Amino acid sequence: MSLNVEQTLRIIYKIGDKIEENKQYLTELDAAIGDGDHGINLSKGFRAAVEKLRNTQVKDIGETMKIVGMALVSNVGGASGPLYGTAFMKSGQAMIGKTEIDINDFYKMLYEALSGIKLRGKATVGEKTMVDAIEPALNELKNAIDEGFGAISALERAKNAALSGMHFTKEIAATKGRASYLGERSIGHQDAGATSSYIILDCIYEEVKNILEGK
Amino acid sequence: MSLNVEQTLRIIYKIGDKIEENKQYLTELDAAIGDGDHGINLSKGFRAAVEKLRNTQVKDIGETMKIVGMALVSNVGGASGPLYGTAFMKSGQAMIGKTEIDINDFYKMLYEALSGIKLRGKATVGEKTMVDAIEPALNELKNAIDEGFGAISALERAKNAALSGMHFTKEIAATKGRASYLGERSIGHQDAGATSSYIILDCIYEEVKNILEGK
Amino acid sequence: MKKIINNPERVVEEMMEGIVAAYPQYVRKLENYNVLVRKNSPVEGKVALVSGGGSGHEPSHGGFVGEGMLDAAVAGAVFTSPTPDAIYEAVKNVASDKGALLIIKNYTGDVMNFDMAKEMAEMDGIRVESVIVNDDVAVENSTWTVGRRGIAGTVFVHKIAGAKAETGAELDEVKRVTEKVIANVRSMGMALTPCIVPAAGKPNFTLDENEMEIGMGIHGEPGTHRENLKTADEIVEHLMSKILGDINLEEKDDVAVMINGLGATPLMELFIANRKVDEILKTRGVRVYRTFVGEFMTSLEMAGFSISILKLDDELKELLDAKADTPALKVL
Amino acid sequence: MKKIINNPERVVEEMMEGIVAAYPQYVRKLENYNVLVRKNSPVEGKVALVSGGGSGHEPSHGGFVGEGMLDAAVAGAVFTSPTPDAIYEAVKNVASDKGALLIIKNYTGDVMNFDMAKEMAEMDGIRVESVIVNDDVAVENSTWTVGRRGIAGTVFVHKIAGAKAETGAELDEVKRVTEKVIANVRSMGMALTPCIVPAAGKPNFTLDENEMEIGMGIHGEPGTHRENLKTADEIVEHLMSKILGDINLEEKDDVAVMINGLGATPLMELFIANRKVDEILKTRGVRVYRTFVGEFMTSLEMAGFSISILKLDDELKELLDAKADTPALKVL
Ligand SMILES: Nc1ncnc2c1ncn2[C@@H]1O[C@H](COP(=O)(O)OP(=O)(O)O)[C@@H](O)[C@H]1O
Ligand SMILES: Nc1ncnc2c1ncn2[C@@H]1O[C@H](COP(=O)(O)OP(=O)(O)O)[C@@H](O)[C@H]1O
Ligand SMILES: [Mg+2]
Ligand SMILES: [Mg+2]
Ligand SMILES: [Mg+2]
Ligand SMILES: [Mg+2]
Repeated sequence: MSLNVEQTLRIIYKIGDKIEENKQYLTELDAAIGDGDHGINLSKGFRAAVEKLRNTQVKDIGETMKIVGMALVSNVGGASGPLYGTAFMKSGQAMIGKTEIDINDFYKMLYEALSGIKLRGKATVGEKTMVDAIEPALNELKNAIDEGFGAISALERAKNAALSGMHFTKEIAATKGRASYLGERSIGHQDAGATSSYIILDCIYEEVKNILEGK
Repeated sequence: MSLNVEQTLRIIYKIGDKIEENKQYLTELDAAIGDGDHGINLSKGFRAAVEKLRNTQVKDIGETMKIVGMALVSNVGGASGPLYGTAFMKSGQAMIGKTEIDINDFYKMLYEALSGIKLRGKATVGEKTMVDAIEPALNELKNAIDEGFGAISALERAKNAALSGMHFTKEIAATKGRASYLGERSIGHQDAGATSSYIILDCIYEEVKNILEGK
Repeated sequence: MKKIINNPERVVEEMMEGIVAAYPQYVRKLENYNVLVRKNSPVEGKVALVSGGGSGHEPSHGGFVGEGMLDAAVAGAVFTSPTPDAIYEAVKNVASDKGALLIIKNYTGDVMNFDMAKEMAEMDGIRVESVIVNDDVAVENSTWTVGRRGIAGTVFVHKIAGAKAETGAELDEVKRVTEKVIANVRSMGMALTPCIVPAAGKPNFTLDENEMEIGMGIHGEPGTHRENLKTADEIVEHLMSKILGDINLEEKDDVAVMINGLGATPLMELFIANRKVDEILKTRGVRVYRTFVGEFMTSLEMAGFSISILKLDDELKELLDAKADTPALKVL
Repeated sequence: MKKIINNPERVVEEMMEGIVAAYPQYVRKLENYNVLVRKNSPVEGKVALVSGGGSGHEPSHGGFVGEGMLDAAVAGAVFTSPTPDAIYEAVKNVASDKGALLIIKNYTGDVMNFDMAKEMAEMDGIRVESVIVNDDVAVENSTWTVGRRGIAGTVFVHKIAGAKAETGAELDEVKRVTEKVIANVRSMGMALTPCIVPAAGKPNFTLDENEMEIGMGIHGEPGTHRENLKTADEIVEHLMSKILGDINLEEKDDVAVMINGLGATPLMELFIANRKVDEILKTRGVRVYRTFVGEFMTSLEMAGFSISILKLDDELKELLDAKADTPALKVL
């Protein structure tokens, strides 16, 4: 796999579309055990990110990601703003100067994203947050690469791991974020942030596949 | 007709009962075009008056009426408190020292009551207030006495005139009191104060009749 | 009826106890009467200001007892005028050698009860004058009715009359200034929801989910009309057109503005309304000298608000700026 | 949704305009940011206090910008933490040579956004410290969760930190006193009705006609439990038992009390609640030094209230009594 700047942009625009499509759904998930703004806030953030990108002549993939991160930080607010913002900014930092990335670069980016999220939010797996989707995806991506899988299959395994992680958030009680006030009463509800993380990872897989398959 | 202090007290207690019985009804009439407290307020006032009378060794009918008037003034509030309070106080003033009253005395009392109400409230007939019940009653009482009717018949004619006056308030728009804010929209609704005035006059007729008939 | 109360019959008494517990530095309560008076009353050499009315309009009027505003506030039952004996007791307790001024809102009940109290106090040799506030432009054709109602503009009357009295002015001087405020203030309100008088236990009127009542009175008296909910800007435009249609405001005139919440309307919405009020005034070249946004004269938990505009001259400006220290209104 | 607004997406911006129109003598707004700062900021020689959070809690926090309280208040979208760039901008604008103290309510979003802003300001060489307010005793077992929420007790934090900063104290001194207030304040609330976030257009939860939620958070976060509506005295007894179970109060201790309305609850009910709070404290021999009754940290038009109790020592008493002159809280 090799993605250039333009292809990276295409993926980000697509993520923006997906978030828009799922705005209501994410908001409803958040309403059940949080404050019902996750979809609204993310959509505001990605709209700002896309607008910014469309009006910027980006040099490299690092800069692209940092622009997205900063747009999210300054437009989302709440908990997910700093978290996703940090994730994109950190993954961008690791790609400064790069105009092409391969699957190993992507692994590095996801690794930096998760580290940023965990540093900022201090959550670990099992606390019913986006970490429950991203960390399994990262691990699975590593396994797949190590096992010699191609980029598309590796991404597919990663996003499937994210999906399982997302489903797993239903089974557990929240100990981080707003849902933690509900304690045991949060069990049975799927975490909104884990869901948006899965949506993003799934979208990346789909778009990379399309791109590599020449669609 | 001749009523002594004890019989006067009996009539007042009976008025208290009647107001209590009609509390809800009066309140509903007031709610439609006023603020829905006429029954509540009057009941509070008459309960206070009756309690005060039960704990006082009254000397004469003037004092009795003044006690009622003062209890109404200090316990009813709103528009009807000063109006009914003044009415009772004024009629009491005219009977100071009297331990027996006849139908001419009663006419004098009602005359003073109405004068007091009109002085205080500055309403005339046709403004959709208690004056619309009391003034016709007073006039009819005078006519009946002049025409030589006995006390019971005279009181009956008076309370029937009050009833017509009360019904008449349905036909007209309020230009005094809280209902006046509704203007034309108050037409079709019966005035609460005219209704309580009729209830009081009707009760007086019934009780005088009972007393004179030895019931 | 969802209310944080104990006994609907005792809400006023219990509220009084809660006010005195909260503000002992400002007020004391007269025994046996629902009357709050200034801690240090009577204030010698100062005309005493006495106001009051039915309860349910808090912070009116008890919240305005204190330095630079009222000397006594008399509280009736919810939405019911207080009785003359309580008003009389208030006057007796706070009147100084300079006498007392009664500030009455124009409702038949209030006017009659205060009038009787005035007569009682005068029989005691106390000098008493009274003024009647009638700022609500929703009620028209005053020659045919009892005239305009007194609503939130009354708070401006308390503020300025209080400041004047604090200067040691004589009763007729205080009355003159107070009447100037009354002549210069206009208000109008609107409601989105009714409220529930505790003793009644049910709403005093109903409005559909998309309906509002324009010109609503503070006891739920009907306004000028009902219509479907509009935007904040449209509502403000209508209320302002009624207010400005009734008071002569020219370019460079100074005004004080009050955006008064009726009980359940968030401050956020009051500020959104104020934004438009300010814009309308500025467009006309009228200068906004001071603005008050908050709850000053409420109707229990009614949703809605009123706008009051007070035209100012130099005398009124100075008095509006004078120090006031009361639980509900402070000017430093 | 019955609201006096124009466009649900623009409520915060329009509110900001309405606030600035109302209080030009107190605040100005930073261009492009929903940030209100003191008219005369930065105040040299004074630690700058910066707070903020989601909108919908008015008068928090913009109403507390002014002498003796905050230097800047950052407003996020309704019930959503503001973003780091806005907070950073606020700090940059108000920080003096003495630095800035961020007063953060303990919500994941607020903490993270303020933290990022702090890092950004520090990169500019600005001295910044932060404190986290967590007064809500409804949330327990803090080791397992994100800890207690910050609610109305935050207003005491603003007041006392502001008074300390006004003395010209150094940043660490101001921080020490602020942390003492946080350690000494406890709150708990309850709700009778939900509220509607304008952008959502529907209530954030539902309660039956006879139901209340005890321990409700100010964004409609669930409390400890739901039950049938009880009397004011019973509700207060429960809230006070939770509060007093968490803070050590002895005879002759002094406290400040805040009875905070959530938006739609009439002052009458708040005073009825205060009556019982006062009685409970006095029965224990605790002295009520000062009481605040009103709306300080609301949840739009939610009905309900919270109680905050702040334990005072001589230092805190003096700072509580110090002059404050802000739109929403004045101490003379
Ligand atoms: N400490 C944390 N670490 C990682 N993710 C978190 C943390 N706290 C919250 N989240 C995620 O953020 C999501 C909520 O985001 P959002 O609704 O935008 O913020 P808020 O709770 O401030 O309204 C949660 O569903 C959860 O996945
Ligand atoms: N000026 C007036 N003169 C005579 N009666 C009046 C006047 N104003 C009001 N009323 C009477 O008072 C009644 C209302 O009494 P009430 O409900 O107790 O007072 P309020 O209107 O203050 O609530 C009206 O129905 C009317 O009959
Ligand atoms: Mg959320
Ligand atoms: Mg009535
Ligand atoms: Mg009444
Ligand atoms: Mg949120």
